[in-house]
Amino acid sequence: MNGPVTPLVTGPLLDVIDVSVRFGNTRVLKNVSFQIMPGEIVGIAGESGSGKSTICRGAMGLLPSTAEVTGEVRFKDQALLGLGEADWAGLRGRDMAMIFQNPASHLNPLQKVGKQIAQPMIRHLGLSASEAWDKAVRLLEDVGIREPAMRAKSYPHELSGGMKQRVMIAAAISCAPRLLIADEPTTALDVTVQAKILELLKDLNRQRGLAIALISHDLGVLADICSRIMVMRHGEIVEQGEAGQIIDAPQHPYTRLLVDSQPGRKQFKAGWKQTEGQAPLLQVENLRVVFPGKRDIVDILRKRKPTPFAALDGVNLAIDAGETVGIVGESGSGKSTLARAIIRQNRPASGTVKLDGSPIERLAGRDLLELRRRVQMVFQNPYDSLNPRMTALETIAEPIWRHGMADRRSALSQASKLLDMVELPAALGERKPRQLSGGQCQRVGIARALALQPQVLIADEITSALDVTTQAQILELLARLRRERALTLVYISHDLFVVSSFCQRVYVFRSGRIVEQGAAADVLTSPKEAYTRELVASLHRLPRQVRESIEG
Amino acid sequence: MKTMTKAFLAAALGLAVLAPSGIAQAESVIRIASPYPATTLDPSRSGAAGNIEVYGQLYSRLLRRNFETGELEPGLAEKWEATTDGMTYTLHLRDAKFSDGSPVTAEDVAFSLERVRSDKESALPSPLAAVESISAQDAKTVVIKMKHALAPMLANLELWNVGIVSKADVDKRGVDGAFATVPLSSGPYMVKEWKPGEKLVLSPNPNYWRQGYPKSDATVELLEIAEPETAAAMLKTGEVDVMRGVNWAQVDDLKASDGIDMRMEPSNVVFVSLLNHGREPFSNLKARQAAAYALDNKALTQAVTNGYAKAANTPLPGSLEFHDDNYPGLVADMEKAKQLLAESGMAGKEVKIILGSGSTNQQIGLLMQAQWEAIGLKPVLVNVDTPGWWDATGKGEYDATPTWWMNEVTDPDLAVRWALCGECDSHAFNTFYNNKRVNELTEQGSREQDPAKRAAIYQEISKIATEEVSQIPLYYSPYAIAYSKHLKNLKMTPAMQWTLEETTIEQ
Amino acid sequence: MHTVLRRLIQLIFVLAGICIITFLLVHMVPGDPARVIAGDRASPETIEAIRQRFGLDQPLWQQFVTYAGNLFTGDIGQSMRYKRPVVALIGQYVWPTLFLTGYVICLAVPPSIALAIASARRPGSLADQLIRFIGIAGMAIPVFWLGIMMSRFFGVGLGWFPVSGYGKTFADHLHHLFLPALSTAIWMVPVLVQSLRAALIEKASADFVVAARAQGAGEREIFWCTVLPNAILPTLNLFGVLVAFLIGGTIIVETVYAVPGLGTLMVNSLLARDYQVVQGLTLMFAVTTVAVTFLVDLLSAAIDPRARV
Amino acid sequence: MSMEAAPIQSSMKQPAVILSWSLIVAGSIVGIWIVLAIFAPFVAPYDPTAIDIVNALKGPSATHWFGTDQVGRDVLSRVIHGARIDLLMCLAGVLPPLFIGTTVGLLSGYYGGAVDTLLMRLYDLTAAFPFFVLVLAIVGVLGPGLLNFFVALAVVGWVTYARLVRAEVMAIRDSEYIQAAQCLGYSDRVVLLRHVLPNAFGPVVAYAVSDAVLVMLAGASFGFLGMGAQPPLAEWGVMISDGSRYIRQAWWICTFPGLAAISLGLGLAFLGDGLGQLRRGQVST
Repeated sequence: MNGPVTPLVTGPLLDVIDVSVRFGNTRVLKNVSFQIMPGEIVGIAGESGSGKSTICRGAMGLLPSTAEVTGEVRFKDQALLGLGEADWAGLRGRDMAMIFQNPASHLNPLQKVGKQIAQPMIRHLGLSASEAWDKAVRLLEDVGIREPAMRAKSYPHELSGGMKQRVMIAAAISCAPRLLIADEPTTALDVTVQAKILELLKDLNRQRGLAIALISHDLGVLADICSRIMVMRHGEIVEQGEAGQIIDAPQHPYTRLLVDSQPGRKQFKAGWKQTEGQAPLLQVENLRVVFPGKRDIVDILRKRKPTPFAALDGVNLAIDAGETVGIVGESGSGKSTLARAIIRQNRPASGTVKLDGSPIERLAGRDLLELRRRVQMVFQNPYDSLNPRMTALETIAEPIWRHGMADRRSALSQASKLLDMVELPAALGERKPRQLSGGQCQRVGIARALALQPQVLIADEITSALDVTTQAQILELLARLRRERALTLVYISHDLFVVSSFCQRVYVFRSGRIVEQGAAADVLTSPKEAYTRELVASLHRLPRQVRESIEG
Repeated sequence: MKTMTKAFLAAALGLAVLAPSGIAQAESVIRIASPYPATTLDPSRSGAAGNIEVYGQLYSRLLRRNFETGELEPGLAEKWEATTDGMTYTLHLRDAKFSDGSPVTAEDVAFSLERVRSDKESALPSPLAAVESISAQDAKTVVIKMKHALAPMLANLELWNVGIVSKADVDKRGVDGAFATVPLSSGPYMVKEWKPGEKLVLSPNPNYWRQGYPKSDATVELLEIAEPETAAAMLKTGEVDVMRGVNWAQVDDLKASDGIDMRMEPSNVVFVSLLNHGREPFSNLKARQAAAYALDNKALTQAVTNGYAKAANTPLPGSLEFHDDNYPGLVADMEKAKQLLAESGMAGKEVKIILGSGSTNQQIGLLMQAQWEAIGLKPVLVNVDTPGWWDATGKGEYDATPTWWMNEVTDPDLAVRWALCGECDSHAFNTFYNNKRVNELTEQGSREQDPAKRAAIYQEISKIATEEVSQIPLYYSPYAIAYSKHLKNLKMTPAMQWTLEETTIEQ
Repeated sequence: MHTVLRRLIQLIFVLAGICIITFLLVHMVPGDPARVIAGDRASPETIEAIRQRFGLDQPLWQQFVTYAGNLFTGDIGQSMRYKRPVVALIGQYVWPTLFLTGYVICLAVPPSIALAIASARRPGSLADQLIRFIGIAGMAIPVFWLGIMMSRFFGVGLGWFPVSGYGKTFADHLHHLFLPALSTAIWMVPVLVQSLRAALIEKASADFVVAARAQGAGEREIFWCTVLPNAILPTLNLFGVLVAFLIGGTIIVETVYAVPGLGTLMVNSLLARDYQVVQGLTLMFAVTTVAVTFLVDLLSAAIDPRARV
Repeated sequence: MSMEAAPIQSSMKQPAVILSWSLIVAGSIVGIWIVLAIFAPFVAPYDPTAIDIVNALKGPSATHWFGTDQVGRDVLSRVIHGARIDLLMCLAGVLPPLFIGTTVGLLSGYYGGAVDTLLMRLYDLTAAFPFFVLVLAIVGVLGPGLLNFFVALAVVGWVTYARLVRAEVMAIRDSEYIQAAQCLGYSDRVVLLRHVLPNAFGPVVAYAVSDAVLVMLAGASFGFLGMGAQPPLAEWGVMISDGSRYIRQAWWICTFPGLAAISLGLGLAFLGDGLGQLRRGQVST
C-alpha cells in the first residue's frame, strides 16, 4: 500500500532462509523463510506463541544461548548466524535496530534518556559525548518530542508511555540503520498514541528509506501501514503476501479466522431489552470519586492540604434492564473507577449509584449480600483475576456455598455445570490458573461471576489481554450468555470497535467525565465531539468491503 | 575475577600478617592481664577486686606490710605509739610528697581516714568502726582516739582503703574530679592514662617516699581481659607479662610453657556455698547439715581445682590468724546426709542454686546439684550476672549459691563480722545466719588484746559456725597467677596487692 | 529537603520511643548499680547513700523526667561507675568498633562483588554452584564458634595474629583486628553474594539489557554500565542494614576477641547496671541505624533517579 | 497488552536438578537431627547430665566417642540431647514471631491507613533498636532462660515477617482476584485468610526456614553469653561457651557441638534456600 521508495539495491535487505529454532525439545520455529526488501514495511502477524518475536530476535542474534538455530539469515548478503560477539555488536544498532513492546522496561531506568540515545552513536559512529548529546536532542525533536533539550535530561520514569516509545525509536534510528525491527511497538499504548507512533514510523520509512519489520497481533495496524504481511502460527508462516490480498482474500483458513476475528467485523445480535418506559435498572447520578493526595507528617505540620485527584467528576448514566452498554475511554479516563464504584469498591465523594432506584452506598449486612448477588463483575487480567492457589472448580463453587445457596458438595456440581456453560471441558476444572490459557481463565472468571446468577454483569476490559481469536470467542460466549441469562451488561473497553459491535449504547469517557453518549453505531460513524472524532480516527480498521454480516 | 579475589585475599592476609606486632617495644612495660576491672580510683569508694589492686599502687598507707616477712613496718608514719589501754594512737609522719610534689600532711591523713570512717559512700568503713575521732595534732602528727580498744587496729591502718589522698586536691577538684582521671598519688605509681574497662596505665611516681622505688622505671599496664583463654594466649605470645585469675584447667598447660612461671600464691580467699537461713529448706539445721555432709569437699576441691586448692574445714579463710588447721570440720558422709535430711522433713524440697558467671561457679553448681539430688533434694540451677547475684542474695531470693570472698587482713575480726556475725551489716554474708553466741563472741574478740584468749574466741566461733553450717566451706584457694619469667620479685600478697615497686625486668 | 525533614520527624519519634523503652527495660533489670560501684563488702548504708547520690531512690517517673530533661539539653548522662560523661566513654570505645566495621567492610565487599559476578556470569555453572554452596555454608557457621576456633588456630597455634585488643598504630589495628574482622566478614560475604548474585541474574535478563544489546552494546559494556548499576541497588539496601547491624551487633565478636569496642562497653555496662551508659549507647545505636539507612537512601537516590523525591 | 512478553527466558533447567539434589541432602540432615532429637534417650549412650568427676576432661575414646567435659559428662550424649533443645529453639524461636509478624503484616498491608501507619512506626522503632541489645535487655529484665529468650525473640523477630508479609499483601491487595472476592461479598476474614494469606505466605515459609538458622545461631550465641539455655541442659551454644574455657586442654568439648550446630545450620540453610528456589521456580513456569 505504502511502498513509495524505489529500491536502490537489488536483492533483499534481510533474507531469512529456512530457519528453525528449538529450545531443548520444543521447536518454536519451523522452517521459516521470508525476505525484506530495502525500504519496505513488512508486517508479521500472529497470536501469542506464534513465534513472531522469536524470528525477529533470531535475526538480531538476541536469542538466549540455549536456543538452537538452524537455517540461514543473511543481511545484505552477509551471513548472520554464527557471527562472533564483536561482529554482532558492530551490526546491531548500526545497520539493524530494534524497538520493543514495552518501552518502560526496555529503557535503562538509571540513565538520562539523552544519554541512552547518544550511546549507540558514540559506540558506532565514534562521536564525542557532547556531539552525540546534541544529535540526540535533534533526534528527540525528529521523533516529535517537544522541548527536546529539556526532555533529554529526563529519566525514563518521568516520561509517558508514548514518549518512552519515541525515545526508543530515536535511539534505534540514531545511527541511521537500514532495517528497523519493531516488536509490537504500540501494543501497550493508548489508541490515540498508537496512531501517532505508527504515523512516525511511516514518516521514517518515507523520509529515510528505512525498512521496517513490524510485528503485531493487530491485523488492522498492519494492514494500515505494511506493504506485505506474513501470518504466523505455531512457529510457521502460514501465509504471506501483499497486504491487500491477505486482508481481502485470505487463502489459509487461519488467516481467514484471524481476519474474521478482528474486532468490529462481526455484529452481535442485540441482547434482549425490557419494554420501554420502565425505570432504569442501574442509575449513576452525579457521581464523583476522589482519591486523596498523599499527605505525610510534614504536610500535616505545615497544614498543607493534599491535592485530591478526581477520578470521576460528575458522571450521570442510566442503564435499562437487558441493555448492553459500552463504556469507552483511554487509560486514566475513569472507566474502571466507575466499575469499582458500582460494585462498591470505591466510595463516592458525592453522588450516588442506584440499583432499582435504591442507593447502594448505605447497604450493609443482608442487603449488601443481596447486592453482591445481583451485581457481579469480570476482570481484565485473566491470570490475575483468579486465586492462583485454587482450582477452577473451587473458584467457581466458592461463591455458591459461601452465599449459602448450596452446600459445598452440590456447589461443586453446580460449578461443573457452569464450567460446561462457559464451554470449558470438565477436565479443566481440576486445574489451577497457571495451567490454563488466558482465554480459559477468562471463561472461569465469567463462570464465577455468573455463579450467583446476577442481573447485572460488569465486564472491565475482559478481552484486552487476549489474542484476537480468543477475544472473538469470548465475545461470542458473552453474547450468548446475555441472551440465555437475561443479563444487563456494562461492557468497558478501550476498543471502540468492539464496543460498537457489541453494545447498544456507548458512553465515551475522558478525564473522569462523559464526553459523548449515544447509540453505538452513531458514535462510531458520526462522532460529535472532537475527542471522539480523534478516537475514531485513530482506529485501524480493516477495509469494509470484505465485511460479512454474521449475526451471532 | 577469580584471580582478583585471590590477589585481594593474599594482599589482605599479607598486610595483616606483616603488620608489626606489639611485642617489640622500645620503652619497658609490665603488662598485667586481669579479669577484674578498675572502676574507680577513689580508695574509699569501692572494695571490688580490680580496684583494690590499684589502690595499693597509688596510695601509701600509714603502715606498710613487708612483702617478704609479712610484718607491719612503718609506712607514711615513721613511728607511732599507742596508749596501753589501746584507746589512743599517735602517729608521726615522715617527709613524704604527693606525685605533684606537695607534702603529705597530717591534715591529709586525717581527711583520708575520716572519709573512710564516716563518709556515707565509704565502701568499707568497718576497719575504722571503732575509731572515735581522728585529728591532726600538728603538720606531722595524727592522733586517733578509739571508742574501744581494737586489737587489729594497726593492721587495719594498712588496709587498701585507708590510703592517703590529698585533701587540697579533693577540695580543689571535687570528689568526682579528683579521682576521675589522674588523681594525686602518694604511692609508688601514678596514673598515666586510664581507659575505663580497657586498661589503666601507671608510671613510677618520682615523688614516692621510698627512695629507689619503684625499682624499675617501667610503666605498668593493667589490662582488663575477661576471658582466661584469651589472657593465656596473650601471655604465651608475649602480649602480656602477667596473667591474673588463671583457670585451674589452664595451670598444667601454663606450667609446661617455656618462659612462664606459673605460681600458686597464698591468699586470704575462701570458697564457700552460701545457704539461705531465712527460708526452707535451709532454715532447718538438719537440712543444712545434710547438705554439708552430702558435699564431699575434698573430692570437689580435687575435681574443680585439680588439687591446687586445699579443702576448707571452716567457713572462714584458712590463712587467718588463730585458724585451727587440725579441726576436722564436717566430714562428708552420704548416709548421714540422707538420714539427716529425712529427719529434717525437708526431703523433696526445691533448692534454688543461683550461679554467678565463671566456669568455677558453674562447675561447683553442677556438682552441688548432683550431690543434693542424690540425697533427695530438688536442686534447680539458675544463672545470674553479678548485680543480679547481689540482688538475689541480698533479698534472700535463693537457697544456695557457691561464691568466694577474701579477707583484706589476716586478723579474723573483719572476716567474722562479714561472714558470720548476724547483727553486723552483712546479714552474715546474706545468709541471714544469726547466732547470739557468735554475735557476742565477735564483739569480745575485737576488744580482747590477749592473743591466746583471742585464739580461743575465734576458734569457738569457727566451730559453732561450722557445726551449725552457717555456710558450707568448700576450699581455700591460692591465687593462680602466671608470670613471664623475665619479671623478678613480682607477686601478689594475700591482701591482693602487687609488689610492683620491688619488681625488676630481666631481658 | 522534604525527605530530610520527614526523616528527622520520624527519627524523633523513633528516638523518643527508644528512650522510653530502654529506660524502662534497663531499670527493670534486677540488680543495683550501687552494689557494683561500692563493691562486695559495702554496707546497706553505703549502698543507700550511693543510690541517693545518683537519684536512684526517686520514683521511676521522676528519674525519667530528669533523664529526659537532660536529653533535651543534649546531655546523655554520666557513667555512674566510671564517673565520666557517657559521651567521653563512647568516644573512647567507638574507634575500635568503627575500625572493625570499616575493616569488615573492606574485607567483605570486594570479595562479595567478585564472587557474585563470578557466580552470576554463568548461572548454574560449577563455579556458581560452588560459590552458592560456600555462601550458604558460610551463613550457617556460628560466628562465635568460628571466632574461638580461629583465635585458637591462627592466634595461639600458629601465632600469626594477636588474640585480643586493638593495638596502638594503624598497622597494629590491622593486625589485631584481622581475625575478628575476618570471622565477621565470613558471615557477611555470603549474605551479600546471595543478594547481589540474584539481582545480577535477574537484571542480566532484563528488557533494557536486551535493548542495549540490540543497540550494539558489547557484553562487557552491558555488564558494567547497565546490569551492575541496576543490580547493586537492592544489595546496597541490604548492605546498609548489615552495617547498622554490625555497629550494634559486634557484641559477640568483641567479646570473643576482647576488642575494647562499643559491644564490650555495652556488655560491661549492662553487667554493671550502668544505666546511663546503656541508655546512651542504645540511643547512639539507634541514631546510627537511622543515619546509615538514610545514607543508603541518599546513595540509592544518587544511583537511581526513581528514588529521588 | 498481549501475553507475548514472557516466553523466551527459561534457561534455568540445569540448577533445578542440582537443587533438588541439595534439597534432598539438606532435608535428610535436618531429618536425621529430628530423629536423633526425638529418640535421644535411646540413642545417647549416657545420661547427658550424669556427672563423673573422676573422668572429667577425657579425650575421645572408645567409651566416650566425643570425650567428656569438665565435670565428666559424655559430650556425645550431650550433643545428641542438645539437638532437642536447639531444634526446639528453632521451632519456638520462629513460630511466635512468624505468627505475630504475619498477623501484623496482613492487617497493616490489607487495611493500610492508620493501622498501617501505627504498625509501621512500631516497626521503625523495633528495627532501629539493635537486635542484640534489645534481646539482651529483655533477657536481662525477664531473667535468663530459654522461655524468656523466646519471648525476647518474639518481641524482636516479628519485624521481618511483618515486613515480608506486608509487602506481599500490598502487592496482592489490589490484584483482581482479591477484588473479585470482595465483589463476591466474602467477609474480610474470608478474604484475608482464604485468599490473601495463602498467596502471601510463600516467601514467609522460605524465610522462616532460613530464620531458623539465625535463631539457632542467636540461641547458641546467647547461650554463649550465658543468657540462653540454663545448665545442666545440654545446649550447643552453652556447651561451646563452657568448652571454650577448656579449649586448650580439651578441644573436643567445644568442637563437637560447634560441628553439630554447623551441620544443622547447613541443613536448614539449604532447605530454606531450596524451598525459596522451588517457589520462585514454580511461579516462573
